[in-house]
Amino acid sequence: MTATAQARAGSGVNVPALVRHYAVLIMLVALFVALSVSTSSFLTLTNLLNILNQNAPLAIIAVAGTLVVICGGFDLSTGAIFSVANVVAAWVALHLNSPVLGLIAAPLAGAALGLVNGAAITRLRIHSFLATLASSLVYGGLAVLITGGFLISVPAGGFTALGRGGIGPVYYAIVILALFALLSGFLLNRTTFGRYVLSVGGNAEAAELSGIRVNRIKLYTFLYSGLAAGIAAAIGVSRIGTGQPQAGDGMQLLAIAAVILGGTSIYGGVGAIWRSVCGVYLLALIDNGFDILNANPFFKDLTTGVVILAAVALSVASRRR
Amino acid sequence: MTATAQARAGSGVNVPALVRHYAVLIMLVALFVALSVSTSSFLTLTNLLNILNQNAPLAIIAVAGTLVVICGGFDLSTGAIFSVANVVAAWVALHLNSPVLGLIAAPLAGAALGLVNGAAITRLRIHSFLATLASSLVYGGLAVLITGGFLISVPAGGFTALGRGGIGPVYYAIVILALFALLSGFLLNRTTFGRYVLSVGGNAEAAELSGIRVNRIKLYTFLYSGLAAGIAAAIGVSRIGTGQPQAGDGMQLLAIAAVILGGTSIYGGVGAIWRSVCGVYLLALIDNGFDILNANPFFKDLTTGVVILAAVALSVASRRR
Amino acid sequence: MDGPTPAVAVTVRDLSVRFGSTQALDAVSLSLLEGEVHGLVGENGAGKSTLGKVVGGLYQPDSGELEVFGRAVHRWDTRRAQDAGVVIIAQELCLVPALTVAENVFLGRERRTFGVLHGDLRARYRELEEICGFGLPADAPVHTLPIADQQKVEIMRALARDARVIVMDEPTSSLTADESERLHEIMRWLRERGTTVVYVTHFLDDVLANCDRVTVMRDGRVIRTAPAAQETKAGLVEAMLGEPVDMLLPDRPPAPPPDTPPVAEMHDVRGGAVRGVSLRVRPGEIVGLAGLVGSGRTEIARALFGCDPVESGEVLFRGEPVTGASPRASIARGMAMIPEDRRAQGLVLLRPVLENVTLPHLGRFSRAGVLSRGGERAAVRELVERLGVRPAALDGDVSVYSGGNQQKVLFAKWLLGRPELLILDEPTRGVDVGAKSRIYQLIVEIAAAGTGILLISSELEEVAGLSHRIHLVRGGTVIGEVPGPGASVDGLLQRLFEVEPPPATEGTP
Amino acid sequence: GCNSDVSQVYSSSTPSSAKTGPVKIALLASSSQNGFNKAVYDGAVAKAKEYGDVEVTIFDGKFDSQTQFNQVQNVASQGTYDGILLVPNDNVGIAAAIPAAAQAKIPVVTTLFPVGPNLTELKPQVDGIVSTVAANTEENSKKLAEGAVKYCEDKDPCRVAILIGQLQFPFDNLRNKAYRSVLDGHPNIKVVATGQGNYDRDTSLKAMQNILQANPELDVLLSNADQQTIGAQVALESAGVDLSTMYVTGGGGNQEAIKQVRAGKWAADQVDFPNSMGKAAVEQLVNAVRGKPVTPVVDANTLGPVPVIVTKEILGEHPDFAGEWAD
Ligand SMILES: Nc1ncnc2c1ncn2[C@@H]1O[C@H](COP(=O)(O)OP(=O)(O)OP(=O)(O)O)[C@@H](O)[C@H]1O
Ligand SMILES: Nc1ncnc2c1ncn2[C@@H]1O[C@H](COP(=O)(O)OP(=O)(O)OP(=O)(O)O)[C@@H](O)[C@H]1O
Ligand SMILES: [Mg+2]
Ligand SMILES: [Mg+2]
Repeated sequence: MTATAQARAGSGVNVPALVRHYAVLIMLVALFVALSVSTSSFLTLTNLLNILNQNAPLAIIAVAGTLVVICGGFDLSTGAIFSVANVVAAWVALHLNSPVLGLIAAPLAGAALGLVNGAAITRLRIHSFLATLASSLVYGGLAVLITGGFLISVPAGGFTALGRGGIGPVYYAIVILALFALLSGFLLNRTTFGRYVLSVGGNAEAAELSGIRVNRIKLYTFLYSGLAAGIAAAIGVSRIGTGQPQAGDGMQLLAIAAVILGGTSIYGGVGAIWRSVCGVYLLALIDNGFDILNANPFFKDLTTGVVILAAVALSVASRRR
Repeated sequence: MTATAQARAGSGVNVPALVRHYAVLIMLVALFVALSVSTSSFLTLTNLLNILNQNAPLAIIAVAGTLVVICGGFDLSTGAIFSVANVVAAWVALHLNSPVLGLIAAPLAGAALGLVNGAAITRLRIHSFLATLASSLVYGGLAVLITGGFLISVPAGGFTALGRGGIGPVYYAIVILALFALLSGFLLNRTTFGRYVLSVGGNAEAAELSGIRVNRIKLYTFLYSGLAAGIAAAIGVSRIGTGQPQAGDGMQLLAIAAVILGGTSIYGGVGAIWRSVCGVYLLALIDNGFDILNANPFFKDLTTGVVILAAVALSVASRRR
Repeated sequence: MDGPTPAVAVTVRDLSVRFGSTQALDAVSLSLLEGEVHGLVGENGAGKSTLGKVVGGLYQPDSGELEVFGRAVHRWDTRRAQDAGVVIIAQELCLVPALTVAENVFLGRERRTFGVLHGDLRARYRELEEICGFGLPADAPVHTLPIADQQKVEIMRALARDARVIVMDEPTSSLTADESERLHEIMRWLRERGTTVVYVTHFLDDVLANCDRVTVMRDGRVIRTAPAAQETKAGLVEAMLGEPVDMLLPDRPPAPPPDTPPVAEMHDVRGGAVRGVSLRVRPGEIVGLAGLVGSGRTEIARALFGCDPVESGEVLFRGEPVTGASPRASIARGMAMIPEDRRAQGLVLLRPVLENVTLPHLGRFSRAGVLSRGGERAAVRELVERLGVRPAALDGDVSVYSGGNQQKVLFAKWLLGRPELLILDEPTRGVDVGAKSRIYQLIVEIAAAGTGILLISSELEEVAGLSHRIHLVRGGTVIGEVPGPGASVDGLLQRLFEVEPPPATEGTP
Repeated sequence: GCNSDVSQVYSSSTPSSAKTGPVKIALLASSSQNGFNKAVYDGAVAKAKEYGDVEVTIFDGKFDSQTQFNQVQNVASQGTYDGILLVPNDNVGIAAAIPAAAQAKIPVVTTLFPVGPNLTELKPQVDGIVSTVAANTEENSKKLAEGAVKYCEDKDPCRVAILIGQLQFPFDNLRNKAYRSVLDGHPNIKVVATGQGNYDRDTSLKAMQNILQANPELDVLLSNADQQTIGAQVALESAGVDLSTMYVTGGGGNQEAIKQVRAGKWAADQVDFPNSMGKAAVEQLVNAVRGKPVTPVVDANTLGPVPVIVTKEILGEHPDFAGEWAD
């Protein structure tokens, strides 16, 4: 799209703008209603809590990923960070014989790897797309080396409490996701950090000339993304009770897909946290729907693709005049 | 990097500029030399021809992908197009009982799917990253539907000639890659189409202002990319003799990694075909090296990541003053 | 004009364009004749660019008719416009950065056989260069050129199209006087060949001197179209703004006593395009940098502000040597800079007005990193009103603001900080006469309040009229100094064109 | 072996859960787009038809353990299904989801692999798994390697190339270790290369070409998957190697593999019986649902008409056996 077309679109608050803004939410609600009427198994507390719980780790990664994308970056290494953090957690829990230390180790490991990403990107001045592609290979290798290619099984006990337990019927994972999303939304919209993230993503040179430490802001977003992947890994490994070197495979792409599905521009500068979360759960509902409707799985990928296109087309159609 | 720094970097021909330009080639040569001295099995005609042959399909995709990226787009669906084209080829060859028709069907199918991508991107004005992510799901589903989830084995005979045969010791695949790369380089540098691709990627608005049909150019690049994936699929399916619905899985990321490794900017506007080919073969040498050195495969991903970082750091370090 | 009535090239009738709540064009009717230079003037946001873009095929009108060479057009886009011979030089520079000058100039007009390019690009470029005489290198990628040169590329690109109608939207905004004069010659040459030129500019003298007819716009409407010979500058201004405006430059604030310690000093600074610069600015003093385009004024400002590394020499701020210079450190010390390229370097176009204005000052509006949005809004609202930014919405989308209003937003951004040193690089580029006089007023007020100002402008009247002292810049060095009062544009130009440049060391402040 | 023919009564949930009437089974395939899983499904459906009132529904695990984990949870929470037939993507991760099924009183039968931390322990390791229809991977791999040892007896050196799926997968790691534990004891045997075939023909073709480069003289190819051997075969044959002069193996027993072994090109194949596994698993599952006795371990090696390692001679004795699946 040309800048002029974009510019033309940018003015005033009106119905099309609302549709554009809320396209992903509209699709989510539509799918929700469709599933609710088509099967009685869908609209049950357990099922809804399950959906929320199952996808909470991915959503946590997508939430932080939103900040990275808004800041003009791309983090393709979250899947690999998830893998490392989850084997580190299992390793620590097993060898130091402390479930709690293990679960704390995951976010720390994640943050450390995110920091390495950020440092590589800002110091070497590599574009993050390539840098995190490379680092994801390195981290993936690391995860395998830590485990020697095997799994690290942690004896049950405290270790699985985080992933399987909850407050009443609400899993901890859901609570953590909610807190993390709220915190991130707050960071983005109410703090100087968030403002800097938006401006660095919008125009790095103008931000630099306004006295913002562009590199530091970028670095923080990658650190944050790594931390999120680590938190997600803590939940994931605790749920499974086992550290697996492939645990995070493919997560990074799903997370980025959800972010972009949520309407965050891949060029940075604009975006919203809650829409990424909607993106994650839109994809999740499709999965869940196929399972509970017992639809032919051959059509699942096809349907997912079509739903994504529909969501985007909806948001784009409203942009025309 | 700021625009001024970029401007500064762009002037004059000097050693750093050369290093930056040729970083991927330098890494390729370095790895080549290292492998040549560390094992006598490396530097043989057969091995070199094998490496070239094995990765020719990927290189063909990367060559066309370079045009897409230069034009400011992203084609994440080439893997899925490869899958569709390769099952279509097998299906046609089997059911119409004509190996030749089958092999012709692959590029046609690829081009058709590429056209659909291009139309969706330009008509719906969706960013290609998301559009091709979605279409890759749709195409992947399509490939599975065509085969019903099975493989389509084509009785040997003419069908495998393309993939396994050659002119003297030189496989057809290598010849096709060479021709395709030359053609693409010619297109990029010597034709109005190439000039327009560069200008649309460099500044779509300026191109529009110059009377260039921006959408049409974008569409052509995706068509071209689809065609390339189809050609690659014809080679691939002919080599194996079997249509597999997962055949192309993951190829799109490797192809894009190679393109970016070759120094083509993900923001579009600049890039070179030959460097993407170097990118493909840099990755290929690592693979080959691990196999012939019988090195621990646990270290392969790690090494690949480090080599990518090194190549990029090399090119970036030379940018400093 | 005498002789037979010239044919009409383009007619617009009742043209309306609306962007959200802004009525950019409101039933505009106008006709452009073949072989005339048609001036289009109006305050910032009057709708001049919008009108140009509709004619050039960039925007689709909501209603109204467009007739080109007697044929009513319905589907209209840049491609069709160019095929019909209508070309526009957009106000905002719009070139392909990685392509060379020649490639940009002939983009979309390449000679080809079956799509294969001919090798005659350079020859064609030379032909065109003969007409224009800009002296640009054909093979330089345009992103390596300074803005002014990029603007020349834009002009050449329009000429390369053999257009019958050329809309030039503020083509001289970064050109120096002599280069503008070159362009005016080109316009006359075009007129002789029967080409229609629409000349959008804020330089009313140029309009009066070079146009056959002038159309004045205000608030999206045409106020009047009349032969230029019948117009006066004051009349134009009154028609544009709806009220008469005093166009005299304001009086300089009193110069600080000569023994006042300078707020900023440069001592033989070198680095990049800066080749040995010494200067000083005292509190309350306006110091002008006069130079031709490409002389290195911007580079001097950037070195002072810490954007570009200083290789040797010394920068002092309030008497203390500056080490570890960066824009951030400079801002913390009390400097501010309005850069020359407002879209690329000044504004974050994706973010609203409010966020742009407060960006460098968030520390003030936050506690422990948490923003106090009420305070932010109050402060910005006050400034937006004081500077007369239009639309006056705090959440306005700056990317669609007219050029002059974007410039005002940038002023607001730095005035919020009450800097001790303010560097202004082309502060009135693209700004209408009304806003210009308000900006002059502002500069004077700021200086009177004790801020030192380094003023860079290609409009030598500004430099001559506002500065206390003027440094002459050539080839990255200061070649001399003249006192502001009494300086004349002609005198400055003469010094700048002196054939034999004095040695760089002579440039003592 | 671990196989146990001792019948035990399914006891981890109370017999009151015994159900009469129609039974609905969810088959959680590791991927529905895969020949092996398809064969399990076909077997399951065939058995269900025998019962008449049993229905089997397939779910696509997309080769992703997280997906499968979610599916177990979803099935357990919906109450639509009476039993789960699992073709697991991983043995450990999925184990964490099984208790949800146990709580919902939905019995789970796993095929192909045990579920739980120990890949070689076929007895149910997790509450909720009522039966494991699988073979001992380690032992089968050793058997395959022992064939190679025999072939190598009078060769010194005997050069072995191993083509393994992906060493990062625990079960492939286990297989590789099993091969090595057998081979490494013989000084005449040299494992000259270990390549990763990723269960993919094209990858295996490349890996084999590269391996041949460094080791033009190979005596043995140990591969854990038929798809890999088929890819490697292309490489070997285009390098002019006559497969019948080597000891080439595969794993899985698909139709192509059986053909190649019969033709004397491959020396041996380790056979799986997915169709029979599907049948056996449905049988155990229906028993569990209906409160009948359940066999906790069904040794998959015993399900087919042929022994687990087949050679040309053995297949000669079973002229009708064509392999239970095609990919
Ligand atoms: N793409 C757009 N979207 C929304 N509003 C726009 C857009 N382009 C212009 N406008 C608005 O339309 C009005 C007219 O703008 P235009 O650019 O035509 O003014 P102008 O006369 O060229 O001003 P200047 O002298 O500052 O260049 C302004 O209020 C501007 O904010
Ligand atoms: N980074 C750089 N390295 C080397 N030379 C440069 C660099 N940037 C600009 N130049 C050159 O330095 C000279 C001064 O450019 P600059 O933009 O500072 O001029 P100016 O006097 O500010 O003119 P303008 O009217 O365009 O603002 C020009 O000839 C330009 O080509
Ligand atoms: Mg304008
Ligand atoms: Mg300048």
